Amino acid sequence: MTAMSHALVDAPSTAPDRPTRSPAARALALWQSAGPVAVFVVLLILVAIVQPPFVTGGGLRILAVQATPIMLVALGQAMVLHVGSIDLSNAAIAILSAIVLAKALGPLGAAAPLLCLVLLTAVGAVNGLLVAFAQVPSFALTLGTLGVLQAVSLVVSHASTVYATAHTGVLDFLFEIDVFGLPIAFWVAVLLALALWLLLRRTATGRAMTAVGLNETGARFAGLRTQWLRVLAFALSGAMAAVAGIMIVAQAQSASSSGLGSDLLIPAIAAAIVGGTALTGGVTNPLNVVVGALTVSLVPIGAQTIGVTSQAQSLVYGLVIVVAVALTVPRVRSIVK
Amino acid sequence: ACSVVTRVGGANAKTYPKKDVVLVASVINTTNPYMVSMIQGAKALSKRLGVPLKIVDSQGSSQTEISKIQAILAQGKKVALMVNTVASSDAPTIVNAVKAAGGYVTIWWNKPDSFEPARVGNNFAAFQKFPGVVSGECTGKALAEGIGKKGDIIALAGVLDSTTSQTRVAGLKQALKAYPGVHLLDVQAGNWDPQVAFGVTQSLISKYGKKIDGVWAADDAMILGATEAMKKAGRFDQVKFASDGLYPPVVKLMKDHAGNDAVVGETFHRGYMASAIGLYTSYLAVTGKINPAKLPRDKRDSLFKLACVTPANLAEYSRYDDDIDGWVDTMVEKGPWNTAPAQLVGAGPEKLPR
Amino acid sequence: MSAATHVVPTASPRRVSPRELGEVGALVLLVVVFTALNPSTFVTLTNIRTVLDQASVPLILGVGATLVILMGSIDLSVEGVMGAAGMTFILLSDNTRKTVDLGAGAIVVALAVGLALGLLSGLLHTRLRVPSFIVTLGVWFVGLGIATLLFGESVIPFLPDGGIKAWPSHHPLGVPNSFLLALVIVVAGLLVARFTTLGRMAYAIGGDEQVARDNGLAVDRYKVLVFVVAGGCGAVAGILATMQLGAGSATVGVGNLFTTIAAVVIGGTSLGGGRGGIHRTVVGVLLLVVLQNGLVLSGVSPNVQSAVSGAVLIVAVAAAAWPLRDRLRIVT
Amino acid sequence: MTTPAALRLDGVSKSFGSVHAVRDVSLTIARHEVVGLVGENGAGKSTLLKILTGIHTPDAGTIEVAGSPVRFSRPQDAVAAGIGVVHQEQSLLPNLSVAENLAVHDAGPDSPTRFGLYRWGRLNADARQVLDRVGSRVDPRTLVRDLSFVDRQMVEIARALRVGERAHTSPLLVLDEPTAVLDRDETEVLEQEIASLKEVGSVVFVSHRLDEVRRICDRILVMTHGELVADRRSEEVNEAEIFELMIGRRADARERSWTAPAAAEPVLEATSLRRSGRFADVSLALHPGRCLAIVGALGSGREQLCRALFGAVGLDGGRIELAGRPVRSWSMRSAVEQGVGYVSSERRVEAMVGGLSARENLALAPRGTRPAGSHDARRLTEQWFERLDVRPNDPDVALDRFSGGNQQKVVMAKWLTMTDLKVLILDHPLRGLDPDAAAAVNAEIRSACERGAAVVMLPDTLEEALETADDVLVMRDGEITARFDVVADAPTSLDLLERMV
Ligand SMILES: Nc1ncnc2c1ncn2[C@@H]1O[C@H](COP(=O)(O)OP(=O)(O)OP(=O)(O)O)[C@@H](O)[C@H]1O
Ligand SMILES: Nc1ncnc2c1ncn2[C@@H]1O[C@H](COP(=O)(O)OP(=O)(O)OP(=O)(O)O)[C@@H](O)[C@H]1O
Ligand SMILES: [Mg+2]
Ligand SMILES: [Mg+2]
Repeated sequence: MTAMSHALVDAPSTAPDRPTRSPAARALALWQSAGPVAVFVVLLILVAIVQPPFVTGGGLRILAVQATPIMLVALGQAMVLHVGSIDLSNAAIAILSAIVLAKALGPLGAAAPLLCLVLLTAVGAVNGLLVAFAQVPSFALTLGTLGVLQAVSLVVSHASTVYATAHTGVLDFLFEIDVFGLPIAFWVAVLLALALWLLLRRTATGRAMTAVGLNETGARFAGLRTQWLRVLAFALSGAMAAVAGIMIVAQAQSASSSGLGSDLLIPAIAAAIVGGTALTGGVTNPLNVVVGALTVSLVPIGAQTIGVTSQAQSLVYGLVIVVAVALTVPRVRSIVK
Repeated sequence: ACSVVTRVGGANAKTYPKKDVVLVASVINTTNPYMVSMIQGAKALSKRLGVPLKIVDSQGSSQTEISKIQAILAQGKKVALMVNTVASSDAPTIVNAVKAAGGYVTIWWNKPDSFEPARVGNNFAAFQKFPGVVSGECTGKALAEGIGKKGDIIALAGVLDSTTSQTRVAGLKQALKAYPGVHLLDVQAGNWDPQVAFGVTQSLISKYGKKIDGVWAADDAMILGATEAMKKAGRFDQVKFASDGLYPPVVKLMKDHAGNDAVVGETFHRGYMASAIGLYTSYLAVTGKINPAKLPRDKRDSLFKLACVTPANLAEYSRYDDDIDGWVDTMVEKGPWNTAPAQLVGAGPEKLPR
Repeated sequence: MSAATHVVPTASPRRVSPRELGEVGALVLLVVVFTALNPSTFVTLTNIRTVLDQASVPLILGVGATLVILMGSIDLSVEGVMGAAGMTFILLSDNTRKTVDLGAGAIVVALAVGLALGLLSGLLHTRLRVPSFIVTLGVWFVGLGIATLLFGESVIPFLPDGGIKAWPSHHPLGVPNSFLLALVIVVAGLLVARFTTLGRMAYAIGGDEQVARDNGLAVDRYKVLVFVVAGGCGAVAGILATMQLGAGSATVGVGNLFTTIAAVVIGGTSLGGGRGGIHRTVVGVLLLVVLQNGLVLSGVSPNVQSAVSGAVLIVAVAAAAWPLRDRLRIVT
Repeated sequence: MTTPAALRLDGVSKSFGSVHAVRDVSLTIARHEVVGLVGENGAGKSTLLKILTGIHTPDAGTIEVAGSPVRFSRPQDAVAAGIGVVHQEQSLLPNLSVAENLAVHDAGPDSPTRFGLYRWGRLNADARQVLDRVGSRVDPRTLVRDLSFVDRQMVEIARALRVGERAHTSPLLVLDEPTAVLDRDETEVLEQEIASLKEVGSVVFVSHRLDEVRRICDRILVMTHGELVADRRSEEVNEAEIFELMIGRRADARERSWTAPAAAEPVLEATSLRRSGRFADVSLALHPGRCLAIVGALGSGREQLCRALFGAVGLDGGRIELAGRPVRSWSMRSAVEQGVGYVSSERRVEAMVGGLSARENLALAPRGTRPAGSHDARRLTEQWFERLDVRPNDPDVALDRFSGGNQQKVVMAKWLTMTDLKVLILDHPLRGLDPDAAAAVNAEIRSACERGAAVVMLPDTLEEALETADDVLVMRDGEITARFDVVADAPTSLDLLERMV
């Protein structure tokens, strides 16, 4: 304000005005964004050394194929985690989406995927509405919707495998056509991740969601519609899961409540966290979630490839996940829950 | 429908010398006794043929199953594969992957009916299973007789959307038609899991109490849970049990005449027989010793003999388990399709009775 | 307590909150409904014993889980711990595989396995500063791995009839021993939570961990301890489940994770930490077990059972949350 | 004095990254001495005190307590050495009971928690004694999170005193802005406490209220930018001189330099507002360009009233009209959209999002309320940082890394940057601000008024009310007991006080 006080500020003796720009801090920030990638690359190199044919012989394509549904569900989960909630039902949404699609593809053809998308985005939104306005904790609520959705899947599929009878051509391109040696499905997921990244980093809505994740009370007192932002997050989770369902059908031409994609929940959450998403909310990098999904899918494949005995594989899986997260977990907060 | 086979033509596939071949057996998990038995069979065959073996543990997940199999395919070895699929719908994906890698696969237990080896081509060497309906009929009949042609029974199905479970339950209902005096009180899901079966049976006991005269289960893992529950309720002596698979512990129950001969009906078929037969079929195909394209239909989509076991004829069958290697040797000599007690008996797909 | 008579109005110690009553109400409602649906079967001695027997494992797990969640952490490893401890227990006691028989020693070793896994979780969590969610997820698989390796590739180990296998279901005191065991552990848990530094610290840490640290409390030590306790509960549950089943299975714990956490949450212990208690989890467990049991009794088709229990879960938590709705209330 | 000093610091420094929060501070505090520590926001006071209490370990320098050198690596070390503290930020465990919080540092045979076992009876009885001593009437069994801010502050003070007593050496009590949230009568209780504590030990006391500092302290230490720049005995200096030492210039003259516009069409009019248990039948009109101060003792309900005006808490009755039109479904969202802003006294929780940068916090309130276009937004932010003299002058630093006072400046700016700001509600806006910053914020309040906004404020002190406000409302037990026009009626602090109690 006055010349004098400025003189004091500008004088060499005063506190420099960029506290966060210390080298250490910069290194941390770098690792924040690069860590997940590094972990994945190291694991991949490890596998490549033991089994070179894996990388040369199209192992990466397999990896991409397996990672795609996990990635999509993980992206949805990451958005929900970003606003500080959790969605235990989105894997069930994915499988329901697959079943509905498998049934609808015959009669509706190309319109069927859209139907799924709309329908299951709505389901996600309902989760969000209940959390935001009935003020039911998301963990408990989505645990409940998980049960409901599982039953709906069983009923819709008559407790058996549903085969897409016609028009499967509509989806073939997803896994038949490769770009840079990886199927289109994978790139679709990556593009969606990019879109979410833009949402979070480049839009006011995204910043508002971050605010909700970091301190919802503060966000509310700033006049933000925090409830609707939460609904949005859940709707996105539903939408991503719906796309995952589409991918499942494209891959298997069929769907059943205990078939392909019936166990995405845990791997997807793991993928989100290995991708550096903070369970406490407010810290999410969708692009790293992509890498997280690749890492999570690589572990079992890699273990099989380098010949870990089947009995020991879940043990390996557990340890690798912990270590991977230990390396990538965001430590922006001093408190770790 | 055609959809399932969209991406697979009929082209004749190449074959390879023994040294390039690796056996791969894919099981749903490594803890269920049936799966343990499958692994034993695979190991026995690998030893007998002197061909390396890889075990794939699907950990109950289609995702894991498919990715691990693909990972092995990616290593470039020519595989002779036997897969006990986690879900029917996995079959096309796996077969297509194997075909793309130039390997040969035999699927056990689960596949879409419409997905026929003959239409896929040689790489899908065969689909094989023990008929579920027959199993249900055997055990259903035995149970009905066991409770004296009249009374009430409860049934424990497997995982709800498993075809195997559905066919066996269908067989049970079919058998019961001949016994108007026998009433099926309730069918609940036991998820192939003794723990779950145990809980469900407990609840059913408190629901129907002493009404229950017999318990039927889609496989022995669950009947074990059920027997425990009945022992707890102190009704083990009054209730009869029938189930599928004749697991060692059940053999023991029958030999000891536990309860008063509580277990009245079983079926005999073995994991080691299934895996050995399946693997060997793929092996013959990959080494060119058989040309699947030239095989009759029932050898591409096969139903194998499943024996109905009662306390009377138990001894005939339990002896096989004492010499697994021996049985595998015989099987290798006689070929996959006519080795007692698991001979080929017919062609799939299995039809459900209405 | 002279001054206790005049206190700041809003600042008087809260004894029961509407939330608590909410859950109890839901439980009562369920009991009434199921009794109406199955007058002859639901409220019978056998069924009550069945329910109590089925409740015992989740109750034991609930004690550990509640302490962990009060602390603001979470423990997903229960199924793994149960598997490892259960398998250790049966392989070290008289069983059909004829491995070594340590008698009571088996229980001790199995407990040790559980405590060790808890310790592992605690140390990884506090030392590597990895969220408990992911650490315990890892330890879950580690536990399963241990169980699977122990199981190996031979036949299922069985406990001989009678003896230790029959113990859980005997009911010399009217209720099954399994439930008595659970009861003892629950009471112990309640005492720990109320009268020991360990319990109070769990609350303190859950309330505001940073403040707890600034106050110089040995937060990490208590965290590790709580995870060890949870591991112990997992082990006891695993042993009990194995006794009930009479056979060894790596997946003996299957389904218990969600039951337990659901019970804790439905009970009204906040996953954010600091609020709730073991007494609430007891209500939550009973709510879920009664529901599960009632659905079978009421002949609800297996296909839709999960739907009904899911719906009831939603209604229960929604009903409990409804009176608490406030425009400033933060619910995640 | 022949006895060794209670505390001696020699060349103590502490930096966070490249921020030298405390640099080369050497000082001595004798026994039975009360020392005041003053300085601008961000001067490093809190950091210095956190070093004394073992929360931060110094990068360099030595600490001596009662003549023997100590190294505090954990807060317990400081406690063991007999240093009790009241932090600027609340440091109570929110979901433990008051009694437990008071006992949290207890150890040894006579502590109520032996072998990790609790003896609740002992615990509560002990707590009761300490609380009575500071004249707090809270029930020891209450959970701290259920206490009002003020009550919590009193508990903190009680705990610090307790630690002092427990230690067997002569205790040192460290108080970081303990009075910032206290009412005058509560401050008096504290002053007595300090006076009586002086008999046994020594006190370090941080406050921005210079009059208070001179009253309470024997000696005054002045910090600027992490360095100790002055050490005076209280009787040697007057407030103006301290101010000059802190800020490096003379204090502005205090008489009011503006004339508020006459009460025109009210921008917001509230009629017989009621919230059960908090306030009843409150009617007031807010006029563009005028600043209304609401004063009242603890429990007057004025905070709740303000929160209701902003839509943060619901109303049980009454009507709110904006520019003559009644509003329906009044929520924080609609309030902000209508140009109503609110700065809570619970700054870190309610008024800001710590994890976000200062810039992002400024832009947080919904769009359309400030110039669009990220470039304009950027320029605006820089501009306001200059205007309010925020330090560090870097809008891209996460807001929770700023010192308390600077956070408050940013939080204010969030609303002041709204182009169509109609009503600005400020709950204790100067809480924790140094005189210079306070002056800056007051200037901004005025300029907000000049831009035609109506301001409602809950002042820290009655003086503050009379200096900054045009109208004053007095509340007692949730009801309005008096209204004054500061210029016309020229009320004195005493007039207000009478209506308050
Ligand atoms: N944990 C921290 N990390 C980084 N910088 C910090 C931290 N704590 C304080 N600082 C910086 O150190 C400087 C001194 O902060 P401090 O809180 O001691 O000031 P203060 O004198 O207490 O100000 P106020 O009167 O507003 O409380 C400020 O520039 C602040 O931004
Ligand atoms: N959100 C709340 N929940 C519960 N009690 C509250 C809440 N806010 C205020 N109170 C209590 O209501 C009473 C009046 O509230 P309020 O804080 O407005 O008094 P006040 O006069 O504003 O105090 P101050 O002088 O600090 O501004 C006090 O006893 C306070 O503790
Ligand atoms: Mg300070
Ligand atoms: Mg107040």
